[in-house]
Amino acid sequence: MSVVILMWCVLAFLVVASIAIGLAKRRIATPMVYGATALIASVGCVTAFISLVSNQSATLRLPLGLPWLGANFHVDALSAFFLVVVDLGAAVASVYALGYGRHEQSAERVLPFYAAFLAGLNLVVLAEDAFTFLLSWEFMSLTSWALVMAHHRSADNVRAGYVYILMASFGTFTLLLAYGLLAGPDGHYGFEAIRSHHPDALHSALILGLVLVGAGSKAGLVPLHVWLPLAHPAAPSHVSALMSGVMTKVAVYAFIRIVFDLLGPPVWWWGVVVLALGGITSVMGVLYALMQHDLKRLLAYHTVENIGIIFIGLGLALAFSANGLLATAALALTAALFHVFNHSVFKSLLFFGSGAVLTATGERDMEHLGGLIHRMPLTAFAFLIGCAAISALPPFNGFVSEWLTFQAILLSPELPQWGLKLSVPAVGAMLALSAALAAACFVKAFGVTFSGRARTRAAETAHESDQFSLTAMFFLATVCLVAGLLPGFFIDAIAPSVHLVLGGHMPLQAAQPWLSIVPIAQGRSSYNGLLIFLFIAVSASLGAYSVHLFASKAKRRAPAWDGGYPEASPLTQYTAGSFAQPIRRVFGTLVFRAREHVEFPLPGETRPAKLEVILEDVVWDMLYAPISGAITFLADRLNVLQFLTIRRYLSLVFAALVLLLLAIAIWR
Amino acid sequence: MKGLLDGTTLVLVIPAFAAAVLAVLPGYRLSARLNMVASFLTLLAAVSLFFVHAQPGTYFLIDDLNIVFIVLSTIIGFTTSVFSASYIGHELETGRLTPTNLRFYHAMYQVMMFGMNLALIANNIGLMWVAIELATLATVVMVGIYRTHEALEAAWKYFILASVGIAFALFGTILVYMAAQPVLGEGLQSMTWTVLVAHVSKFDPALLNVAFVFLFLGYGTKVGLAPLHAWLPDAHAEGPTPISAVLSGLLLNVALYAILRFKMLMTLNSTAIAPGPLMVVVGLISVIFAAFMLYRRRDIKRLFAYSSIEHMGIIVFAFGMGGPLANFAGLLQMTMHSLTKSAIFFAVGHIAQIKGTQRIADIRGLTVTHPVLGWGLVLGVIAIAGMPPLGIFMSEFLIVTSTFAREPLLALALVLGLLVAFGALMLRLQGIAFGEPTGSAAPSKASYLPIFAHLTLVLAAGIYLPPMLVVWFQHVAQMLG
Amino acid sequence: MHGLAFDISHLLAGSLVLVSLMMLYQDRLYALLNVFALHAVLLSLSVGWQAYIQDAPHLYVTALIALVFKAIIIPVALHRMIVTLGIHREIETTAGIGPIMLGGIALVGLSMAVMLRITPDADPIAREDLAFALSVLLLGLLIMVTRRNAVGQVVGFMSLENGLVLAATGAKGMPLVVEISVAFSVLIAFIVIGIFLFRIRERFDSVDVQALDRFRGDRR
Amino acid sequence: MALISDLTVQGAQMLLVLLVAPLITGLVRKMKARLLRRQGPPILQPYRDLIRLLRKEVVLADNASWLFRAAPYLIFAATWVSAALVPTFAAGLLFSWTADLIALVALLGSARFLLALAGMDIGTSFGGIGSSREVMIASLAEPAMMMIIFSLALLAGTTQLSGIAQYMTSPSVGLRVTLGLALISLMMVGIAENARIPVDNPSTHLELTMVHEAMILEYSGRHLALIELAASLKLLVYLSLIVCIFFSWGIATAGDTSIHYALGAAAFVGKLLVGCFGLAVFETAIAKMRVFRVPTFLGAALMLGLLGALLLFVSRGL
Repeated sequence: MSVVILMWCVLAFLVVASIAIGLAKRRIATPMVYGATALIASVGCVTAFISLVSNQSATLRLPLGLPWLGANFHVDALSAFFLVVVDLGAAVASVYALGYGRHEQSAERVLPFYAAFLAGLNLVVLAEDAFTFLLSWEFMSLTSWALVMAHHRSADNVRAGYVYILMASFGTFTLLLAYGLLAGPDGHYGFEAIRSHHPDALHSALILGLVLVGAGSKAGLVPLHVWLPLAHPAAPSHVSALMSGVMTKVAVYAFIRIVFDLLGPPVWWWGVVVLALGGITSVMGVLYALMQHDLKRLLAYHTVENIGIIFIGLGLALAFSANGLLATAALALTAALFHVFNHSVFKSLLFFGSGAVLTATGERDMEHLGGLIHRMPLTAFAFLIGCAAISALPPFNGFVSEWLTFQAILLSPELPQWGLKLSVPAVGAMLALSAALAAACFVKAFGVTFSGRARTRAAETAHESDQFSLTAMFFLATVCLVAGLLPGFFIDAIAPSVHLVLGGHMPLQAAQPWLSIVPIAQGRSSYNGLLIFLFIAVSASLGAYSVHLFASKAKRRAPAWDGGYPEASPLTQYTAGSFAQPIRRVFGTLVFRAREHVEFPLPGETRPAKLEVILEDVVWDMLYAPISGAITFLADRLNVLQFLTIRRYLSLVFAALVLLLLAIAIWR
Repeated sequence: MKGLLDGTTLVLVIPAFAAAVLAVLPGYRLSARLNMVASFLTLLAAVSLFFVHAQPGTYFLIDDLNIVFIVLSTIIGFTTSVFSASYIGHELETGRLTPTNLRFYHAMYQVMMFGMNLALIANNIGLMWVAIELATLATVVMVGIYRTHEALEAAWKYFILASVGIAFALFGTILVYMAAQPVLGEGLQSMTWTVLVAHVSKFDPALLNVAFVFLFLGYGTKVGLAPLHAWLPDAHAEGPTPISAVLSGLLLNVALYAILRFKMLMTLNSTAIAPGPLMVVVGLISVIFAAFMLYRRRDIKRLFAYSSIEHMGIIVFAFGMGGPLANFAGLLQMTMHSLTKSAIFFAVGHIAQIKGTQRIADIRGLTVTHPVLGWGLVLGVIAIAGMPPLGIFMSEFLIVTSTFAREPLLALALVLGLLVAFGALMLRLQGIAFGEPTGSAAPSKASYLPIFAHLTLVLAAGIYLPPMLVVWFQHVAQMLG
Repeated sequence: MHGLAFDISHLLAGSLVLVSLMMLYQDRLYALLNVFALHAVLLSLSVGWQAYIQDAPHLYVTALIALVFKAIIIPVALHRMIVTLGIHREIETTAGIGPIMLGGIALVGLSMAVMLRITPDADPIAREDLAFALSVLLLGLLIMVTRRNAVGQVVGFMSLENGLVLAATGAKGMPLVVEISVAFSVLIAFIVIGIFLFRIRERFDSVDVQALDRFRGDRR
Repeated sequence: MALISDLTVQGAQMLLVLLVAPLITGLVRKMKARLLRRQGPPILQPYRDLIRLLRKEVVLADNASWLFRAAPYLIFAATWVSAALVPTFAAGLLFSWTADLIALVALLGSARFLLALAGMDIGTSFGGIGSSREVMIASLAEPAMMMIIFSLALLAGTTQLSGIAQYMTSPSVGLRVTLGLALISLMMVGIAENARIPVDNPSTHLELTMVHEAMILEYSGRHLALIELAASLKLLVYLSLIVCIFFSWGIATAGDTSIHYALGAAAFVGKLLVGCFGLAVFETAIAKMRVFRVPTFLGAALMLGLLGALLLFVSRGL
């Protein structure tokens, strides 16, 4: 039943898309489309949620796609969970876009693809055979590419779109190969058929690698992340939110579906590989983010970081389940899935915030912003909550999932293999590092954008954004808080999908005293966001009350003291670059080959002193530059063949003939 | 008497008659219409072949394999004639063509159709050879019709290389005859297809091997496989766009059809060399070579010509791999490619006419100035690049997955080629369709019907293949073995 | 009788190969044309012989065509063309004559190696003929790719095609042989005319368009 | 009945930490002064400062936002709560399970986050310096802390502080290298987190070197009072962390008689005195290091933690 409703939703999305093409440039199109998508998405979200908690599974087979196979769609706990994530994000994004979309210059290039994109997102999660899956997967990439190209007049966006579509189809091809191995020579493309027979060790390893590359390139695992910081900022903000918050999660779904579900029993070293990738990704992502001063690009890099954290959880789950430690594996997987949900929530929130800033000031560059907390307090508040959540600060939701991950890491000594024993603590350190750096980065992001004084005219004249956007943002902020205060319920909701994948799940949380969460046992570790929050609230108000009781209430406004320097210009404020400087000093030389080039004018010279920082993107230089270089080289060399004389072409033919005849003469 | 009225003869008679009429008919509007009508009637006749199953005669043969080809080529022949009607008018206004040219052009168009249909339904390898050469020579003269320096060079190059190909193909045919003659005795029956197939197992394998080498090279020249491809890009780029469309959409297929026929022959003789590996290797070479060649193209029609080489490579690769899945995929790929590529050439033709240039660098921001054409082109290129939900995705999916399970390395090489080609196509597409628009923004009077008819078919096929078609293809795949 | 028939056809075919090899080392156009005429004559002889021993009268037509068209008309036409177009009299070859000759011999060896694979129970005449025909064909192609000169290349193509006709006539009772030879003669005529029309002086691949415009004055 | 007693104990703890915190600061200052042969301020000076600050009016910068004004209360609250959850004189407090060690650290993290934001809020260069350096130090301190937690959890099989404390009192623990390494590394982290010499100098106002002081440069009056209080609370938290983890003898457990509690409290204060003295001696003995030496300092802490965990594997023969 549920699958039928969801497929109707997909159909509805597609219909909306086609209508949007028809409406093209009309003003009415924007509210109509976004209203419709919001409605459809919420229906889908509710349906998915119901089938998640009721843990029912349903299959639907349509006579489409591969003739002898048909297009199979399936909803089980896992896909239901991801559908909740997808459709929640979609619904909120649509609501946000009701306001944000008004400022869209070329709506006709956004609306149809937006609806189609939503359809694609849903389809990937619903697909139950290799062909349908890949079709939806590529369809998703294609529509999002069109959305990235929506503002195609700027050369950067075109480049971003190009890199994106290349990486996307590269990923698709690797997944294609993986499915080729899974399906075998006579093409059992149905997931059921694939589950029924497991490939041998070598093939499984190969498939794991392929899936890591394929799904990883979509999710943004280092070093396949390069498209992400280019494409996400290029798209309109609500689309960026979907791409960052939701599409990457669909990639995570692909990974879980194939590696945990289709591929059969895991081997312990898979865990090592995934863990290492996750750890590196999280740290690299956040370091890249720290170096950015473009708000949306910073957020995109943080997506990379969080994907890393999710994959750490997945790697742990693999390692534990390979050793049959079901409870712990369930803990790790729950942590990962919960972080999937959390990240989709607060990343969407943050992108909405940046979108609001963008519409208010027309600026994405933090160096040109500042002091927005005065001009747009509500947005600032919501954004602040998002920052706190993504920085894994209690009592918000980001902390809970990372806390769970840590708990899983702390259980790693139970693992028999030395490789895991020794690598997991290091990964734990990486996780802690990336969490702390994330906090640092969001102090920077919020501090430079919203705090301080306005650096430009645009920032001074900013205005608070519209109701729709604010509604969306505050809804998500509330979710962040609620998921942080009552994580037990969310964990219980996730439990069915974890059980489906691993055959085990965490202890029921709702039953715990005081609604606290207990991964393994009360005596071992527990956390109660609700109480913490209450304590803080109580003691804060207590402090405030007593202070106002005993202390003087007098307060005077005066110019900032700033260590005695009078009225410095806003330009003396700390910028994003200068804020990141200490951390750049620590990690930069290692990761970015950072060089600082200072030139002081000699005494008597009037020119200003200059400090320039050169950062190199090592990943790009090491991996992508050589590839494109090789292609260019070959293309140039081969291009000679376009300009030969007929005689030379004839000699080619002649050579081919003689070669083949020789082959025959020799062949016995 | 009835013989004259059944589809088999009609698909030959109508074009021949039309050619004769068009050769003398003045006035391009009328002749363009007549051209359309004739092509349409041929299409009808071809479709009728589905329903009335003609028994194989001594000269003509209708089986499941060639019906697919005939219907496909007549469909594209018809849509192309529609397109050319709106295209030629513009050429006449700009004075690139004279009325005399046009009369010649239309006559030749029908001659070419006649040749192709004859080649497709011929039950006699000699007849098939004659027909294919006829079609080739017809296209040669049409390629040169603009009489510009480049056009003449292209036509000349095409002519010379084609002649060598013709010679090879003939030699191969003779060898097949000589292989058959000891078994079947002298005379026609040892060139009659159905008889050959029946007795091929008794033929001398060594002779068959040599024969296949020559046939493969001879007809492969027309398929445009690297390194025999040299004529193809220039012929596409310099000839009138309708001809580029039919070249990519039809002629390549017809030559491919010939190769397939002889492949069947080879596979039926167990002692002869299996033709598969040769086709696989040459196919791969063509794919990868064409993929790299795509990057340095400045002329938009040449670009898509190279993409045709690439796709022919894929198709030959698929048929070379063999097996029901790969053959099915190959057929599907061939059909989809013909439809898509001709649609692309239609779009490109209009674009080149509007912008007055074929230089890719001079065409920008098309989706802004000409949304319909621009998005049509985007859709077409996305389809040709193998993206869902369009048909080619399905065939490439089948080819790659089925190959990777059997021959991982080959599949990797193929995927490499596909990716490189994809990169080039998208790079150019983004340049053409997006960015700040340049060139004239004059609205085009073109009829978008052919373009979108093809694209709709491709889209539909990508999502839903009618069971009847599927059964058909599967049966043909079985035939190909 | 049979033995004699075999020997004669063998002799004629073999001498065709020999003449092809001779053509390889001609470095002057006129000489080349003369040798080619000889080639054509030999072809018509061997075709005639085949016609006789297969008593297939239609083959006499082919022989006649070969004699008249290839041995007389075409060489004469080419002579006049050389004069009118003022083509350099000597042919510059791509490689030295020596290597080309070696290549030619290697090709003959190759074609023998390929053809002798054929099971001997096949008709020996056919077998031998095929071997020779294949070598003639390959040699013709070699001439095409080693001559920088249009006329030289045409001659190469024609000798290639002679090989085809030889093979076709060698194939007992093959239908359409006459038609094919006619078709090919037409094809060659096209090429020759093409060279004349487009004023292709040196190589196949440079078309002289001004000349063309002069030729067809009706072009605006 | 039991609940009520538990509540009282918990409440007692909350009050205790609140009252003791400034005393710690005062003690350390005094000891340092004495070690330098100076008279030094009276031990109770911090209390006086707090009261004076509370009496003074608040001078707010013109563009101070609501965040700037709300931050002190939240920082204070967060620090206080975390202090209240550390077993000081009694393990197994009523609410000690609401947050394990990790959550505790994270809670302090939230406080730091707010403080850094407050530093950025006015938009002065000093605030920026302070915040950026603070987050840099913190981002290096946290992995080290994680490693310490890892080896502790590995030993005690729990991250609940009470559990760890009880495990440490139990005879099974014995003397382990790991514990020593963890102790040293925890001390280094504590020094860094509390802006003590050699990482930062709490008593300096030389702008270029200061970290913590730079952030709160714009605060005054009651806000400043709350932040100072929070700072001393944080110091107390780390001291009592060290105490309850590594020197947990004499600590009372849930359900003991009030005598035990009294003893535990006394022991706690005693340990604190020792701890302050140690800190004072260390601070006088060592010189402040440049900001960019700090990474190596904390890196050493991280390495020690990691080494501890690995040694534990070896010694456990796992």
